Amino acid sequence: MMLYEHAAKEIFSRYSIPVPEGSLTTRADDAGAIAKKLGSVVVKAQVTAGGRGKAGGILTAATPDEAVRDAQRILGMSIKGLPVKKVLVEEYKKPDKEMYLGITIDRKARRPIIMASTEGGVDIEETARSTPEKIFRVHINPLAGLHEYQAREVAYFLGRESSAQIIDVVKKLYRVFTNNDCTLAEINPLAQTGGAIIALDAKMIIDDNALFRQQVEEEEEDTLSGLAKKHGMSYVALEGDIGCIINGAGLAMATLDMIKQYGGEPANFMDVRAGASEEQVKTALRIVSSNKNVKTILINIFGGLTKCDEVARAIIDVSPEIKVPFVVRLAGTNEKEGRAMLERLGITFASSTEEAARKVIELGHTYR
Amino acid sequence: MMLYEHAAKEIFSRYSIPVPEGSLTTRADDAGAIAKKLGSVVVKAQVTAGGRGKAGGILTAATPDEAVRDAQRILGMSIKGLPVKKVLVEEYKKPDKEMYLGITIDRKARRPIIMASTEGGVDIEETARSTPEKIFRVHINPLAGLHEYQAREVAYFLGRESSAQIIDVVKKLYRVFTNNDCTLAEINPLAQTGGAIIALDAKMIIDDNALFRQQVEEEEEDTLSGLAKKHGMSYVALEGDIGCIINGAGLAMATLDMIKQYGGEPANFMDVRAGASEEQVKTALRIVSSNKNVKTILINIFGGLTKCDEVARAIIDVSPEIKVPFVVRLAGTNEKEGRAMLERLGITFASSTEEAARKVIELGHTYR
Amino acid sequence: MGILIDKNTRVLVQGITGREGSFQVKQMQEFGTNVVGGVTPGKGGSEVYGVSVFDSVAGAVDEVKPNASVIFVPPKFAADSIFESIDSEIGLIVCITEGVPEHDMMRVCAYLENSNSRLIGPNCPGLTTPGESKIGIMPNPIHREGNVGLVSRSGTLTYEIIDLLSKSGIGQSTSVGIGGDPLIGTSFEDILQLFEKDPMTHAVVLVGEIGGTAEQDSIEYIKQMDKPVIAYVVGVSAPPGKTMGHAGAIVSMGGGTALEKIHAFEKAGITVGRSPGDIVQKVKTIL
Amino acid sequence: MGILIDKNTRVLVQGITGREGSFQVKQMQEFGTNVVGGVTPGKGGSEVYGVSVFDSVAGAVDEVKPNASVIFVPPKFAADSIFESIDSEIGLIVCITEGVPEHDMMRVCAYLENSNSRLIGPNCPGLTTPGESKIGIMPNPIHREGNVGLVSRSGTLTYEIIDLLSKSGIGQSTSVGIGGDPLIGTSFEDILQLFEKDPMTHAVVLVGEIGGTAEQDSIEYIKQMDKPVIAYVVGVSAPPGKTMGHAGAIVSMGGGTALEKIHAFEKAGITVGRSPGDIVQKVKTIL
Repeated sequence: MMLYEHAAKEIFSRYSIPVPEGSLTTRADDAGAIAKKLGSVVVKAQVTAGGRGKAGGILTAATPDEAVRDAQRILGMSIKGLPVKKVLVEEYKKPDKEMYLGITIDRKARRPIIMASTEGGVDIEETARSTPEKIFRVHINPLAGLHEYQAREVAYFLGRESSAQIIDVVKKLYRVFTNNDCTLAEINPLAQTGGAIIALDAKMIIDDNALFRQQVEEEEEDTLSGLAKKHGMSYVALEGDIGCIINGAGLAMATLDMIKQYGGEPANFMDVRAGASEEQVKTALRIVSSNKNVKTILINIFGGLTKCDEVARAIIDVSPEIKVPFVVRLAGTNEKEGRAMLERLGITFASSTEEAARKVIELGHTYR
Repeated sequence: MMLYEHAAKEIFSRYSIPVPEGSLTTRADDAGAIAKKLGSVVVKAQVTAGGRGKAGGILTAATPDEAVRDAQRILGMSIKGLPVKKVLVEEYKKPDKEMYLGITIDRKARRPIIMASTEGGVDIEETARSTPEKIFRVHINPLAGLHEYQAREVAYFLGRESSAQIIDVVKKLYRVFTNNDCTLAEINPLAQTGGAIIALDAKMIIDDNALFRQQVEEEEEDTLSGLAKKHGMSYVALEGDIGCIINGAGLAMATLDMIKQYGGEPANFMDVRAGASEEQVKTALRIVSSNKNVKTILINIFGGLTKCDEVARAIIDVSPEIKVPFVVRLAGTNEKEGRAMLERLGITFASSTEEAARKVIELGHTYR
Repeated sequence: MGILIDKNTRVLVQGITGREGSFQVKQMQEFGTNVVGGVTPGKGGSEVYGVSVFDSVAGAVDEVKPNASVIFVPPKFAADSIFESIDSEIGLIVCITEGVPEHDMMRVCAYLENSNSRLIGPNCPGLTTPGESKIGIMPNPIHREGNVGLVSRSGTLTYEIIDLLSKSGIGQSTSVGIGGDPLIGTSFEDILQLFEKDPMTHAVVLVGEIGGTAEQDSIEYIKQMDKPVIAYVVGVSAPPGKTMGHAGAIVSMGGGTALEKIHAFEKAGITVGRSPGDIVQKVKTIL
Repeated sequence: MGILIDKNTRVLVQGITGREGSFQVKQMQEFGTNVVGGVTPGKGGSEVYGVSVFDSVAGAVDEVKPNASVIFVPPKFAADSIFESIDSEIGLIVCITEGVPEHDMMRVCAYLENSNSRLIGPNCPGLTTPGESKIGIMPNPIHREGNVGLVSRSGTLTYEIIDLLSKSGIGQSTSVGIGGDPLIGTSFEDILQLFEKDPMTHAVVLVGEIGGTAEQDSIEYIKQMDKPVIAYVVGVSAPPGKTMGHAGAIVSMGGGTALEKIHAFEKAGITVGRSPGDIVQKVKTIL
């Protein structure tokens, strides 16, 4: 889960990482009042998407009036499909030097990695591609934690002038990273302004699997994905017309790949997970069929923990609500019972994933 | 450095380890006022020595008057040579069950060890000798820290009834141990009283080498040992009449052993450390000679970092103050210069530790 | 034969009294697995399908001497259960649990480096050596004894491929699900090394997914292998930036697309199957 | 020959610009030690007695390729300096610093277990192979080439014994001070194993002290050795409960008296010397 900039900066403050003074607001008028207090300000759209600057979501204002105008312009705009509901109005700090400092998980090394660059304020992936020598990397042993000498190496790489302050920020950012179960804790740019070091931006992504032990407010997503997640399933919207319900991520991806291979277009990815219950399958059917583009539905279950008779019951229960035809593939636990139950409904059966993919496409042609 | 019980209990409280309510005082009258508030109380002598109970330093009082009388009795007594200046007056808790819980450093395994016993309130060393099966031991990996399952194992060993509370105490005590650089953090007894778990006593020893990063008040010892420590040296009082000044702990012990082998009795152990300066040697001479039992002095220096000429200068400087005769052994760095400087004083020289030990004993006989 | 487990493997079930744990004990017993004990703190002394339950792994080790353990505890307790088994020097630890925090797994992985244990998973279906033993949750009936080794990041997709192989008369030496998380205990390469040394295994099927570079990381080793490897990578149709069910299955800016992986395999001269059916055909050709 | 160090050992000095560090660089150079670089953060680019100073161990490793390091930094920075050398895979790390907190050392020791480094110390005088190299602070003139290995928990007492041996015409293969702290990186047994394998070493002198059981822990190994070992333990006159200078030198209720140790050696048939002079006599008899 990605935090909003303002939420990440609040956490930074709690760890005494210096950030600009500022306030959050949903109303453009407030931006003026805040600017009156702070002088020159930056008005920043609060959305969890990159590229806000390029999208016009970050504007500077020299006067309170300008701040109001900027806030008006930004509030209500959409950045990468996300509506901007809040702006952060912050004291403007002119950076003498912009650096990059980030901590993430190196999945291959299976440990945290600190990355630092003298080129801040730009996309780190871009720096990595074009001028890799400008990035300093250091791996951390997750049991031993960050060693003082490592913080020092990072700081010396960024420049000796402010090394004591940077060492301090590196150590604090590492604590932010570990204490908050971050998969990313990033300061870009980390600015030097008149001898002081300050985090002009803040990005934190918290491991969804660790939210149970983190005090962060999860915003409920008002989307089909959000609904699926709430029920312990995983839904990703796609462009096509074949609704898909599969248990298991790998099997789901394989099924979608095969639909494409045979010339079809999946309307979604839907993994009901290995242990899907009758209730979950019902919900999944409702979610998938609520997409108006869906013309046919493919249900592909390889029962292990999931029992095929429970899946059949779910289909029997929900099918009266659903206007599009089905192809069902049931294998594994209680396969026979499930098939027997569904045969009465006149549903098309398939005995393998490939057959199911072929049949659902044919079915689409038939009904067109 | 061993903390007083009340100081250790303050730290326990900060980590929310339950301790009895109580107050510290230097005046017997206060004990009455405290008892008025708390009801039945225990009055406990605050000294950093074991065996307070046996020495009469722990008394219970049912009424405020009794508390005053107890406090009067305890204040001013001496326990193992330590004067009692303060008493802790605590709410009396009747234990249904007394257990032992301690964390220390297993030097051989080079990691922390938790020890627990269902036999609390008694000497753990005694339990270890007589009924070792009553002690549960678990080693902690200092990098990974205490695992939840380990805290659970300790708690289950102590009894399942209060396991959730004990798990909690084990985890907190481990944090006390690590965060405070303890070489020992001990609760004896850890009591179960009416369903609650409470630390009736608290013992913490803090690593002297880590005091630079711990917020504990060091009491200055008003002894020759304390004075030596303040000057970066190590002094231990012994029973004999030969004052000893040696650089290096091993050489010092060897010297003392040899004095004994040849029939002498050392008055002290004094290690001026490998890099002793002129000033330190002067201080050492004054400390050693201030002991009235001292009849002769042996100075044994093997110079490495320590320079023999600096040692000689210190001796020349201080010798007019000292009324007893010397044997000096100087070897290593600037040995010749040092010897030459001292020859004028008519001091007895030795060329090895063994010769020095022999000569200082002879010297004692001569001057008797 | 096969790898990692056989008839003599003595399995301990951590989280044995839970709904999933107890169900799977029965399944494993029916398969022929030697389940020697289980652990649920506070439930020591009880029994699940005739299997003794202990309060701790150490307690179980004293009494029933397991040499493998399988973990069914909830995600927040999973790392601790792994640590407990590592400290008891259980040689093979299989963590079925999905949703273990990544920071927990980083600590576990670092701890494993200095241990005598191997961890399979987490978020995996476990492993099966047909005719010998099964640890985990793969459905019992799909397996068949034979010479093909299978290693996969998936669960149900693995079942489908095993099922197709078996129905086509192709048995398996061992099938291993290494798990769909970004941080796992045992890599493709680790398992491939074992298959390479296993006389029972004549060919290996490797099933990968989008996300990370686990598949590419195995290529250098595959090139040195004497035994043929057939690779399959799912997620060609996955859009970038979206997690496809498995926490590790995400195409990020840094790469990790199925096509990248497929091209990397093909460039290295490794056969790539296009579908479960295609894999079966290719395995038939090779054997 | 000798153990651990020789003419080819390339020594890095951590804390080289400090008073003690710089003094000892000169001493080591005069002994013949190949000091290839030093580290003091913030002083990179300067020189000490012709030796280049770097900001970090990694920086020094890139430029001057040390394979040993010696640490002279203050106690609060010692553990970090050790970690830095371990992470740079320096094979031999000698920590002279006295007063390192025990909790730091517990972490260091656990970290060492999964590393390619050996730590000697802390709170030790280092080690010397006469005619080859010296790392640490032992005085230069006392050593003499020869066949006796020496391992000791002490500093100046070690010098005295080396000096007596040399003056009696008995040279040393290598003399190692393992340190007087309760928690140290290398044990008596570790060093004895090296001496046992070293063709140059014909006999070993072991110098112990009160406190702990480090001496007793080496006995089982000594009994298996082909080479004769002469033990010496100081502190017979030490009262219980008092720390005798070295942090590790304390007779506690749990034991650790000199007599216990001496009796344990004698019971195992190991020769025990009663004084430095007696050791020299006993070595003479043996050689």
